[in-house]
Amino acid sequence: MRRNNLLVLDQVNAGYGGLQVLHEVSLEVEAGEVVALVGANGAGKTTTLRTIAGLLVPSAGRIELEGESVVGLGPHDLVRRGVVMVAEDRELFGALTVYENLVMGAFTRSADERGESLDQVHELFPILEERAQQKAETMSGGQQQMLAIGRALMARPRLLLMDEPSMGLAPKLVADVFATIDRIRSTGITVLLVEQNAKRTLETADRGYVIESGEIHLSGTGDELLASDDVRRAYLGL
Amino acid sequence: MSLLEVTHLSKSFSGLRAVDDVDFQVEAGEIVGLIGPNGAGKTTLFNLVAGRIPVDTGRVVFDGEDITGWTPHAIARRGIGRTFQLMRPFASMTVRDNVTVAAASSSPRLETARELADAVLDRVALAGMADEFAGALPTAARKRLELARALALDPQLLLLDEVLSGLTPAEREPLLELLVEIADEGRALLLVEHVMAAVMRLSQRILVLHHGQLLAAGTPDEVTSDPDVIEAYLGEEEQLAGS
Amino acid sequence: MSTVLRDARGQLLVLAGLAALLATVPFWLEGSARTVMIRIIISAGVGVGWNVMGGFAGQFSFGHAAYFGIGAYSSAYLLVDHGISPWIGMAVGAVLAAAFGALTGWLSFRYRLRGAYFALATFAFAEMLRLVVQGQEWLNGTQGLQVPVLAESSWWMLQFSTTSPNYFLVGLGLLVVLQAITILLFHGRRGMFIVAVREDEEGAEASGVDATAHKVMAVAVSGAMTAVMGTFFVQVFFFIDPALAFGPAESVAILLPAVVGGTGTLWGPIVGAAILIPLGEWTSKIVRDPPPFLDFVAGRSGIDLMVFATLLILILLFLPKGVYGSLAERFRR
Amino acid sequence: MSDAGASSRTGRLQTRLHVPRWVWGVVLALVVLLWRWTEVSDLAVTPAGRTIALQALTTGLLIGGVYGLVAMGLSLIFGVLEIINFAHGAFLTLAMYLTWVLADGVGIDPYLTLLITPLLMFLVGAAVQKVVINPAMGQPLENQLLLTFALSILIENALLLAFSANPRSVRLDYANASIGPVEFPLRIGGAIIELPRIVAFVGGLAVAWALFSFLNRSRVGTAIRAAGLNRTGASLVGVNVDRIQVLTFGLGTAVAAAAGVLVLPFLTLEPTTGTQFNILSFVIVVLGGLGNIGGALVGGILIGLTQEIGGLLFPGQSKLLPVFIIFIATLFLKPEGLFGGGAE
Amino acid sequence: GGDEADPEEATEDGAATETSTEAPTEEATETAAASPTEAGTASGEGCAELVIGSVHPLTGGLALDGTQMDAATQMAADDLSTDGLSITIASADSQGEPEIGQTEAQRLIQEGANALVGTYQSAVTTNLATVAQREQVPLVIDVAVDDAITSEDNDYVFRIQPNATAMGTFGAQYLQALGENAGEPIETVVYMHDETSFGTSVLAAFEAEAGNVGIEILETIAYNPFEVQDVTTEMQRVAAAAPDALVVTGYYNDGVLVAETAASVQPDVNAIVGVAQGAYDLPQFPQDTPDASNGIFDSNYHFDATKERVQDIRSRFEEENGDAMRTAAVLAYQAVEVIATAARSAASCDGADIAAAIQEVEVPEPLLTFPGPITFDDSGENENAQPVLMQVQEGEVLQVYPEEFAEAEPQFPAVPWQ
Ligand SMILES: Nc1ncnc2c1ncn2[C@@H]1O[C@H](COP(=O)(O)OP(=O)(O)OP(=O)(O)O)[C@@H](O)[C@H]1O
Ligand SMILES: Nc1ncnc2c1ncn2[C@@H]1O[C@H](COP(=O)(O)OP(=O)(O)OP(=O)(O)O)[C@@H](O)[C@H]1O
Ligand SMILES: [Mg+2]
Ligand SMILES: [Mg+2]
Repeated sequence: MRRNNLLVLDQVNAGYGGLQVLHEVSLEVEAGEVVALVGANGAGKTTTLRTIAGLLVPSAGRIELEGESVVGLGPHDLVRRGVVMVAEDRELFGALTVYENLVMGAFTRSADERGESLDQVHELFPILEERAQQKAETMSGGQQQMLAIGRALMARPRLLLMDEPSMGLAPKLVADVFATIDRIRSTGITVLLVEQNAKRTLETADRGYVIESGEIHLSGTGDELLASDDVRRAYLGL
Repeated sequence: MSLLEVTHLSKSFSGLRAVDDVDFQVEAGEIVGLIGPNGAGKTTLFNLVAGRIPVDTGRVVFDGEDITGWTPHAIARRGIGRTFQLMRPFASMTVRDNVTVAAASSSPRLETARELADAVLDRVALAGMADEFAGALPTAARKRLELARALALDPQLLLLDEVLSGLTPAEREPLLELLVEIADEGRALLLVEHVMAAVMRLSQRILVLHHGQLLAAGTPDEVTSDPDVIEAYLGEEEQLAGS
Repeated sequence: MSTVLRDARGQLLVLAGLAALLATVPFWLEGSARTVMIRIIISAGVGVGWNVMGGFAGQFSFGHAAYFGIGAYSSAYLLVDHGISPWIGMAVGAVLAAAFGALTGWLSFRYRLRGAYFALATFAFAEMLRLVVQGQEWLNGTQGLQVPVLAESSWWMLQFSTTSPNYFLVGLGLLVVLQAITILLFHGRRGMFIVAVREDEEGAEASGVDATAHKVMAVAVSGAMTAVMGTFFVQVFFFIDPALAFGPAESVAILLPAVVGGTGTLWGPIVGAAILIPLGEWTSKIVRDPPPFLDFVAGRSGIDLMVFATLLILILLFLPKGVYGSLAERFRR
Repeated sequence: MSDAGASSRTGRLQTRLHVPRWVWGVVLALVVLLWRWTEVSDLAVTPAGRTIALQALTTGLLIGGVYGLVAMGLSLIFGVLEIINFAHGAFLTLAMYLTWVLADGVGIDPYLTLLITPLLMFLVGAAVQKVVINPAMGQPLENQLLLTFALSILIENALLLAFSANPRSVRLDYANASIGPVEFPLRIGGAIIELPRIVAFVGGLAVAWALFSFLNRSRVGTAIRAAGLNRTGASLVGVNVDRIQVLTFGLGTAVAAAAGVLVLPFLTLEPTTGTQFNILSFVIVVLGGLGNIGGALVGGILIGLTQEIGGLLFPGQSKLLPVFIIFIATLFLKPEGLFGGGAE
Repeated sequence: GGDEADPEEATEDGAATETSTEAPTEEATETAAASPTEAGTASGEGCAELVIGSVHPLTGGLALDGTQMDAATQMAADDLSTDGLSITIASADSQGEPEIGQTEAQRLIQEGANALVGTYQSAVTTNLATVAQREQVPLVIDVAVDDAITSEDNDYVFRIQPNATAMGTFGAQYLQALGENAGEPIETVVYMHDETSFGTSVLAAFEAEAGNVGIEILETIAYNPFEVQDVTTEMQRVAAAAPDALVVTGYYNDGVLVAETAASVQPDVNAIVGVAQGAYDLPQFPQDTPDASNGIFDSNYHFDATKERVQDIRSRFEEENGDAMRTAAVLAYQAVEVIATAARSAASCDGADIAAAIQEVEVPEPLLTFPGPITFDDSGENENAQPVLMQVQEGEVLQVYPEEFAEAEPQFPAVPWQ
């Protein structure tokens, strides 16, 4: 195990009620990396992220953040430790304004930090400043996605978990999202990215894991995976 | 006369024109693809045809009968089956019963309906899971259950909303064959799909929706080479990947 | 929640066997214990009625007293004021309750009332009926109606001597009929549609099922079934008034057996009633006559209800799917 | 997004007091009805009739403020925990007994117990949530309803055991005193306003205001609002939702307790006293929109007015009848309540 | 709460009394089937062990009176167990629910009760009346006002207290007499009452009699006694109608509310008069509302405060139970006495025999303010049942009319705010 691993999952089992979804999932994320997790619908990508974020409690296995076990911590604890998730269905506060959503995002931060982050987020997504007083639920899908990412950034994450940030977006917006991920990486934030758009994702990521029926099937650098026959056949439809 | 004739169909949601003056036809036995960017109005169009939401203006004529304003269940029984983008199984019922419901809605005898349901399950390769609870099915099986339920209505027209998405190419293949087979029986298919490879292979015609309006219509090749479509939907890369 | 049921014949056989067994009860059980049995039957009956709507159809009713009251008042009024047999009153009550259920149900569904809103709407309807009935002179207002005692036993007037086993048998017969209706309904096409609508309304519509019609039907059937027990209640207890018939306490009493037994399960309400009523009896007995180590509770009014409430809380917390529902689930695994 | 309805559960908690303009229309309609009464009733042409009308308005307003306060607690709990708390009234009674003990036994001025009783009841509510309600979160509505119903039986009978059914009351020595030039009970145009009722109303508004400020300005309030809008969303920004739920139940109970303290000086107390607020609170909470705190307050006042004015117009009928008529009309015309934000 | 006297002590030989001690399980029924015979076969050979079932609301909103009444039956049983007659009370909680009341009554009978006493509420009592008739066991009603409970067809139900009709009728008469004796006739009233069967039936009787005695009811105002929180508007209507008197029927809490509101609004009336009002005759009332109670009248059934025996019973009761004995409890005591007297004269513990004996019984020196002995007419009503007019005078409830029961002169006109 390498020293500077930010996150380590070791033989993690997890699921819903009686249904076990993850089977002995192991993966590592180094600080500063963008790591991709790809796989088919229902493979367990979201489940993996939810488990890391503390929304699900693993039934077996270890999850360590900087060498410290975080199993059993709630999502709020993990947010305080810098693990923040952009959820698949965004989980925005629909009835609140864009501004209020962003402020909520900095719930665990001081007022000073909040102002700073707000400026950064506005710089990243100018539309969020323009539409500060619009209700979140009336924003278009793409705008909502930006808001979700912006809200997560407000918590000043060290590790950002992103679940299908390009989902529901037109091809052009998809390009924007991937550009954003690049920029986030450049600010020093580590990203664990889940995407169905395997090609794009693997191109963007430093490393990747392929998950199938709740088991890690393959891993390697983005390019290695892109070159793998298995991946090409199963996930890229080539 | 076409099986389905949609004329001047429009629908707005508090000012947003989700479907805007759309005209098209579907012939019996035809497979028609419906593509377009997210939010283009594809699902809304399905919902209008299936009677799930009331139309603002325009008409839907099916098999010579004006079905505009009909309730969804009446339309279903009249011969239009549909699947949902977000699947809606009867979670605490068994797979067989899920399908039996649809079969029984137009057959007064439950036994006949059960037999029909079993036959359909056989076709979609779910027979082995017939006694499991629908809520416990994996995604791929759920997609097939959606299809089975629609098929059990013995429909003349099937509205399929992304039945292939989320399936691996290996899983897709048998389903594609099944769809072709279904069309060969004389049923028409109207399918919304983002998996361009599949759409291209299956469809005889493709309709492209953009901002609620019909942007283009034609054979797969015509459509995919249309610069407007590339601009609005496919993007340069997708076009390559698709072909 | 149950799945759609299989094997109607098997369930009917179970019911028949159970009925045959219970039919012997009055021959070895007498007096107040028999009254307790009758209360179990009434509680089970209303629970079975509630379950059709609240369990199988998934429409949570918090105002089932409305139907109970309609059944009770219809027969009581016809009997007291016009001397009409309670059997006819029972039929009239069932029809009126079904009509009331269909009307209010249709309105509620039309306006898309769901969940807590639907529950509170049903509650409001029951309260409305209570307030309206208590303002009616011809229904004797708040004073209620009292069934005259006949000198002779009479099947036609549904009145027997206290020692007669007939009350119990009639109640049992009614319960068996209600349960048989439930079994047949939910083994059939209609019942399957009702459950499908509960599971996913839009999915059901797309499968050709008229969701609103089936919801309304479930409410009407449920209302009629509950009304039948309302009539029986009046015949056994000889008295009804607006609070008793339509009050919130009755609404709670009706949903108790189903929830404790297991909503949406065939036998849940009956099991629930068979637990709750004796439980209530047992707790009051404990206080009346405590075992030596509990001497201090003797005669302390209220303790029995506290014990009852505590047990109820424990059941709800540890068997959230109801006693029967949880057991059935364990067996299925 | 037409398919999105089922996926993410968006909560209902609304913590702004935003009175839709047409509510004033309802108020106006009530006033017009009242005026109409003064025209049709033979009494009403006399000055005495005007006094009665004025009295009905004042009384409705004053008592409505208290209803609103009780309902706010219920609505808050619903907004965050999504349970219909049948035991709300029982908690209210418990609070009243606490105050009675403090006032009658210890000799503290009843209004001073506003500093004690709600605090204690907050702890009680929080404990109850943790032990009894929390394990049932996510269970179906009927289970939770019965659970809280059982709780109310438990509380009522515990009170019976502890205090017997003997009616208790707490009365202010200074209820009829004069404060400066103002003499109580107050007389305005013939209408009588007793001191404790004014205090209850003003106190109710003050508590409501405090609650609003707390929810909208404080950090914990922010967390409560977040949890009430989207539980998962809240946990993802770092809110400890479990703790917030405990806190909210305690807070809702404390609000009921404050109402209990405020009404004690003019009601007679028995173990079942609080239950009478239950049904009205349900009505009000629906009227104001489940989870809409401001709606509950305004709904309470509207119901108070409806009761009084309805009582004038239909003297033979129960005062609850017009209330239920309004209730059902609202359910059908606006299923999300009078204040239910518009879009579905 | 009122803790009953220890039941164990009351029994000389515990066998027939608390049957359940020997049958703690659900098998109670079988043992019970045997026990009544042991107790009841005494027919014709005198009655040695009389078991009286006491059914009252021991929980819920009416528990205060219920528990007092239950304790009073126990006390009566202890007092009256003499000369070879041992009386045992088997008590049950009706929870205020008719069907529970009925089940409990049946259980008591089955476990050997030879007679029933109860139940405070008309709805529950109506139910018990049917049980009594069908099981052929006498029911002596201590408190329950509804006329319809007794009837000529039912030979097993007897009532000691004045029924609703008597309450309303006497109420009107007393009112008239009150005004006339003071030379300031009461010609108009406004009637405020609870909307339950209690209030409506008393009002009906009052209305019927009012015409006969020249009283006009200007307005009637109904309210829900369990939900009412404010009657200021109603009181303004009283003020606007300006009647000679305000008449009130209802329960405790609402009665207090009416009195306090009257004191605030101060309508121009000469008196506030309760008719069967549940608060105004209680000593607690002036204590709870010192500023709003003085001068208020109540025409109600009442223990006869002028009798020594009553004083003795009440003081012993208070000693044992802590609370002042209310009239309802005195009535429960009286009901046990009626049954005991009848059982002695029937020389039988058989229910039917006792019922027949009650029909003929004459209980002299009633504990209440009745003008003669307790005797029952064909429908089972006490022929001498009569309320008495009381008034709060200087913080005390005193009997003021008719003269033979008067502890003090009525003060009229009188309202609390003067
Ligand atoms: N709340 C839940 N309860 C029960 N099963 C669930 C739940 N959520 C997901 N599942 C099941 O767990 C499995 C993995 O789901 P998961 O959401 O992790 O997949 P995914 O890889 O994120 O797929 P997608 O691409 O659809 O988002 C699926 O079979 C799914 O049906
Ligand atoms: N019920 C509704 N209320 C308001 N707006 C709606 C509603 N349903 C759909 N819309 C809007 O109508 C537009 C068309 O939506 P629709 O679901 O038809 O898109 P789609 O083409 O199916 O997209 P996707 O590929 O993402 O499924 C979107 O902008 C959507 O937000
Ligand atoms: Mg996912
Ligand atoms: Mg769509």
